[in-house]
Amino acid sequence: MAQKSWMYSVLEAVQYEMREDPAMTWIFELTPPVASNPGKPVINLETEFGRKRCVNTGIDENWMASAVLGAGLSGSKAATYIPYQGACIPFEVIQNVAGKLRHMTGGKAEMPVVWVIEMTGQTPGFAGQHSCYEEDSYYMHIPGIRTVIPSTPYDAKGLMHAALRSPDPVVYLYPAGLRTLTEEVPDEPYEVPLDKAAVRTEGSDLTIVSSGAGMPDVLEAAKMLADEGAGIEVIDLRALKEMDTETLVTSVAKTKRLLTVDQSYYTLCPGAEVIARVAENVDGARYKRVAFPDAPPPASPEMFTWMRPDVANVVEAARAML
Amino acid sequence: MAQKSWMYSVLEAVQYEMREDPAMTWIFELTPPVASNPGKPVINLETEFGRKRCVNTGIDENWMASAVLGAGLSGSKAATYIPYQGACIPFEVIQNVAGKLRHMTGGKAEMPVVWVIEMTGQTPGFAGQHSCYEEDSYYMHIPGIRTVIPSTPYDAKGLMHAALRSPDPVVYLYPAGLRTLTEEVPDEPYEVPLDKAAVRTEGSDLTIVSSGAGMPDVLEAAKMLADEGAGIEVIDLRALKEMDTETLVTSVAKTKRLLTVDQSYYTLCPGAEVIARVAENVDGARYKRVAFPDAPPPASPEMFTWMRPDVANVVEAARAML
Amino acid sequence: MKDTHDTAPERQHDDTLSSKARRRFLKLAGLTGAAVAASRQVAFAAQGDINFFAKDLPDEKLIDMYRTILKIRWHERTQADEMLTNTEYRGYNHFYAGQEAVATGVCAALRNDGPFDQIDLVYSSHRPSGHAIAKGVDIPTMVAEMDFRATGMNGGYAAEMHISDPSVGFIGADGMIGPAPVIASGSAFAMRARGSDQVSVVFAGDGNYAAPHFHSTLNNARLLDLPFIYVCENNLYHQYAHYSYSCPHEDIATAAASYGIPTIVVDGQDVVQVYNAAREAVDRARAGGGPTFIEAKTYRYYNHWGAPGAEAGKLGAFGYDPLAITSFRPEREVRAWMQRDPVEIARNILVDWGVMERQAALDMEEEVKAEIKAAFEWGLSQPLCNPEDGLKHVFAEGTVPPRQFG
Amino acid sequence: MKDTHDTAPERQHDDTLSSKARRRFLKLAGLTGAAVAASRQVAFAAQGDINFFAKDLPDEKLIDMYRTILKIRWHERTQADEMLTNTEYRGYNHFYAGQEAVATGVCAALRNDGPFDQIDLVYSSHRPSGHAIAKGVDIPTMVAEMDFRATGMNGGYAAEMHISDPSVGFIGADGMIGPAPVIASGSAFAMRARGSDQVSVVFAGDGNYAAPHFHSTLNNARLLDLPFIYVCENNLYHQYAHYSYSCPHEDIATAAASYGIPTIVVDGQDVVQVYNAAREAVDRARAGGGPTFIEAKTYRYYNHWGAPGAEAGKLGAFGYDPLAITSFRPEREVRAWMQRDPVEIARNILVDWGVMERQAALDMEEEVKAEIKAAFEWGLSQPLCNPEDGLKHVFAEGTVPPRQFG
Ligand SMILES: Cc1ncc(C[n+]2csc(CCOP(=O)(O)OP(=O)(O)O)c2C)c(N)n1
Ligand SMILES: Cc1ncc(C[n+]2csc(CCOP(=O)(O)OP(=O)(O)O)c2C)c(N)n1
Ligand SMILES: [Mg+2]
Ligand SMILES: [Mg+2]
Repeated sequence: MAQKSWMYSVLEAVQYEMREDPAMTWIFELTPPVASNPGKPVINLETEFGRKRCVNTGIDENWMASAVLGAGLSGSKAATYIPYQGACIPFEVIQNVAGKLRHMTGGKAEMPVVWVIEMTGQTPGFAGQHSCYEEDSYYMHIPGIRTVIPSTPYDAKGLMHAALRSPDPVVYLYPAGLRTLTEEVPDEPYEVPLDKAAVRTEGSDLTIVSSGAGMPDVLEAAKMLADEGAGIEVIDLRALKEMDTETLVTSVAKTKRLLTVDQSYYTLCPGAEVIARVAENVDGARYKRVAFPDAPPPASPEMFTWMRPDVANVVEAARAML
Repeated sequence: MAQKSWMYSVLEAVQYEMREDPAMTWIFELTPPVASNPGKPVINLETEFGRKRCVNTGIDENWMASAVLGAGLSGSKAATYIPYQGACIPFEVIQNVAGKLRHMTGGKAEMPVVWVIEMTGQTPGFAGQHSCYEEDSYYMHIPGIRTVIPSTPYDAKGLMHAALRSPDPVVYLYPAGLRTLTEEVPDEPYEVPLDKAAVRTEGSDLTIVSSGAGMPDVLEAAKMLADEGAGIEVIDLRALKEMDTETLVTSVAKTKRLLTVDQSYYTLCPGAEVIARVAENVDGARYKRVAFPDAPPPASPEMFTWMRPDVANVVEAARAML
Repeated sequence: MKDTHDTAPERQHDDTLSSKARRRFLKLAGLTGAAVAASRQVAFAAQGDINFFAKDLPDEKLIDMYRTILKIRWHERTQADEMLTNTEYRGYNHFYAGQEAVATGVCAALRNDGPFDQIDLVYSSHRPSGHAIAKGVDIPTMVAEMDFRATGMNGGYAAEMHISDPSVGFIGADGMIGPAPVIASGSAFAMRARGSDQVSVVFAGDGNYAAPHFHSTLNNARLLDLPFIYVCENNLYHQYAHYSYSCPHEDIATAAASYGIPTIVVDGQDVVQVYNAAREAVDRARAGGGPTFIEAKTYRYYNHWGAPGAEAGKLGAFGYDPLAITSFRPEREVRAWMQRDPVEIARNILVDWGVMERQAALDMEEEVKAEIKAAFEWGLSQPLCNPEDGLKHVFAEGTVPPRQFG
Repeated sequence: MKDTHDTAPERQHDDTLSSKARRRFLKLAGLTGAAVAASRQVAFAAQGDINFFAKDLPDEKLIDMYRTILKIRWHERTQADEMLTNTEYRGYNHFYAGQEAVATGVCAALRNDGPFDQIDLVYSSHRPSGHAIAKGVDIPTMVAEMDFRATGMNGGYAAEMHISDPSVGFIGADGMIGPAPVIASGSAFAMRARGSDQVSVVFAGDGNYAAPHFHSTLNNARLLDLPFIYVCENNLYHQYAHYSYSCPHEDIATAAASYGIPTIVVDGQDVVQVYNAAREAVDRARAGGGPTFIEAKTYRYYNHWGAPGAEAGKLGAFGYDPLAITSFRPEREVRAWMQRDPVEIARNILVDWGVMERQAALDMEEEVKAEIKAAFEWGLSQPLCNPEDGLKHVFAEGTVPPRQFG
């Protein structure tokens, strides 16, 4: 146990699994699988496992994603780290091939693969593909793929272990802005389940649901609201697909108020699914979404930071519901 | 005015716009832009406009979609017909480049382009990419793109005129199974707006919202329910992005019951967005979704037809709400 | 590697057709006496290589290849008969007739049984039945699969375009143009990483050349020296367009050669040429020598695909291409290719080499016919699927909830 | 088309640097006396072509090219100074220093003003400022844009990686590896379809070679004979990897040649060579002769990108690559390339050809510096953006609703 950074926690899991399984491979492009942490040995997958198992390829994210799929189909556990600029370049092969293959073959295709898909969205000043946070919605509509998104170093490690051990193909969304987080993370391997939401705070006045990069602000907002005396139940989705309906419904059945917070664009953001699931199961509740508007992220920090949901937006929306 | 098939109605609009604008181009791959209709001249864009303007390319849907984008950026109106097998191959360029370009350039990029994206979903026996109907969700999360989906030959023609005349890039979803529909369609050009839902039947007991290939069954179900005495308001979304919230909210404010019907996978189907928008604006309503399960379409007709929502499913779900 | 010469091998004439069905099938060929233009319908591997490996093979192995060709041919003939005559039959197919020697020659050079981590893997296209049979799948269960039966090879989930049987290394059909070669190269990547001597093979049509994935596949195969074989079945057309509509090369292999990948252009109608090319490629890959690109010039006899309820010559049936929109297949071209039938070429080689008596070869065709007939009888009597099973196999465990009921 | 010879042109020594800043900038070059290895840092077009078109150009045009090179260089020097010294400055850049002759030589061969339907179009990469200046964008508004100002070229929406000014045919930067060349070929497709004599040009780095889009671009450009020019700026590295990690060819042009596309490999440090190659390509394209692939061997002096708050030599700054992970840039390599500076090469040519006196050329550098300084003064005094404007320009008309408030 030690205070560990996000990236170190993730690579610790990868390193462990690669040591366990000599066939496992890792493909990267820009982000070398290297991490250091005070008081811990440097992790460098490339030097430890060699360039046959840990490959730095050209700028071809579709090849990277397809190659790990092919590796998995041949019986090797495989993972790749897709940088955010290429986050949707492998979309088609994941959606149309990997997601359908087990079912299409009547259960014969085995795909023990993980696509780490970096998301930005925390970066004012970059605009367009260098600043967006929309991949959650695209990837969570795909059946046959487990899509998860951690929001803490602890979960990042535990979900990585679970993803690498899962026989199902996993899209592991990686919100780049959370890389600066550190917390106490065990040295031993452990799993965080791929299909369970986490109740971060309990309360009976209002349920706030978010995930990934939205979580730090939501927790801060919840704290402010709690200080004002409101009972806020904060749920971190973690698993976008399959979504943990039960935890959501149980909470809103109690609070009767649901606020969702997303950095994804409003239309079909994960919160839309959360509200729809709850609305089908709970009568008489009230609903509100806070999300990025249906506009691409502009470069100007003045515009961008105004558009991206923040603590104040969450607090204000919550107050209006209470 | 004459009884016209879906395909003929669409190509009539394309032919008209290509005659009006000698710079306009059309790129296709499998589906030659040819249609005939009893009592009407054969339309063949390739022979009429020549192979410089109407091109049959190799199997490279990303090139097709990117090429019309480039054509648009150079000042030429352009459209392409992407067959259903390749429906998500051009996803990235539409999502990451075209959708963001106008905004990213501060309004300088002009993209008078239309991607006709074929969807299957009506074909038991084919499985996987040859039978799915999920593209609506992926494309409707993209800002900066107008995503529409007609459900009648009349709308198919009018939306095609509107799409080709729009300065905005348009994803024109084309449910292949509706190709067999015919109806009275005017010979003259006319536009169906790119952002208005259509209220197909009025009623005050239940709102049913669907789109595209879901519509024929929904209308049949509504008729059966009306025969049983229920007042059903059927809304055809037509515009997935920007969605016509007002029509939806007005209807459910009246009926207080909302049933959505989709052939897309349940999680984040268009109905999720419909429910979320309404639930944010109407208190005390009840909600239900009918959708394809979160599973790829299997080949077996027994499995597939059971999974795809049909008239009986809609009627049953509606009855349970009334 | 390629060395085209102008003298076509002497054609063997053999009018003793083995059955009425066979005769019906080949009647087009019989209708024309036109000489075969050898130039573009026939391509050869380097002369010195011809027959080299194959000549050293045991008789049993050569006979097996012939039998495989017959199985593919008769699977299709029998299926076509079902389509034309059996109103209950629901299977469809992208027919492989005319191309049998390609799948057969390639798979004969592969390791097809043993534990999964030792056999060679084959990725197929939307035209998979020939590849599947050559790789060794169980024909009766494949027949059942193609008619959507619960006990089919893939439980009725796959139908034709997604059949798969990893137990024989047939990773499967994918129905798409583009992704399969890249994914197959990923298997080769894993094999190299784990120090295995396995080989990963993809079959892809001329249509696949234009897909952007083509570049990724070959570039990475070369950069990483993968044990990977790209078998390009150039049957001259992709759906209704000649390959010159999408490819500036006369030989698609030229494109591969530019990456520095060894290429071989072979006559895809001659199983021995195909085998030799594949053998060279497999030997190279196992020895760590990296990828090979094999272009087999071949031809499909039938239309792009065939479906039940077909009437010969009509859309969705088989025979000439009815949707001859952009560039159609000229009748003379089809007839000329049918003169060089892979079944006959294989049989003649076996007889010439003294591996088999002609009569024994003809008798074997009857045996295979009977075997296939039995496969169809078994397959088409299997139970239909259970609707609720559609909710299975989304993930490795469990089922997903139904959502169509609201 | 390529013809590499071994004798490098005699290096011109000129120690009269025009300013202290310039001297600071080139101090690395001054530190080494090592001879430049001519082989891979210098590449030449066919000898007969050298200087051919350029020698016939009016003096004014040649001087313009030199001035453009200076503008690009001083835009960056000035911006770098802002980053190092101005704590208020927010702009970042993928620096182009070292590569100026490529953008300049290519754009000098294009039609850069006139109505939009007559000018040539340029698609840029994630490293756009040099291309933009060479194509003729207004520098003050570009400076304002890069610092997120409301009156910037793109209203503060674009920043560096998405700048665009269609009025001069600069379609713009796209920040991505892959899509731009394909899209640019689509513009060429439309030009051909409407019978225009315009030309569409894309600048793309060596990193773009590996993208699957590379194949689509060249294949379709060839098949459809598009008026399209692919300018590959091979500066040897993509981010922290040498191009040999992703490309099996020594010249990336070899890959293009295999499609049957005419290719020219030029010394990207010499604006005259680049111009001649571009001129040949433009003439061919306008005459309906189809695409050309130009590979310019070049080098970036700075790190992959630079950002404010930089300290020289630290990550995110400029100088040597600090994140030398997979294959770093050896110090000797950087120094050797700096010996063949595009500014000096251009100046020496002008002096040699009698187009300009050396002193006049040096004076011009001072003028350009002053002009750029004024551009920064104007740009950095512009108003910041209005937050609500983020909801504009999603569609051609109207605004989208805010959604961050619930
Ligand atoms: C991405 C994609 N686009 C379009 C199709 C439709 N399609 C199926 S087969 C085919 C032609 C393939 O031609 P080729 O690769 O030469 O194989 P052949 O049919 O000749 O065996 C096409 C275009 C597809 N399956 N996938
Ligand atoms: C699809 C995609 N993947 C990754 C990146 C991240 N990226 C930005 S620039 C760059 C390197 C580009 O190298 P090259 O094309 O040689 O251009 P140079 O930087 O040398 O000018 C990479 C990998 C990107 N922009 N887009
Ligand atoms: Mg073909
Ligand atoms: Mg580079």
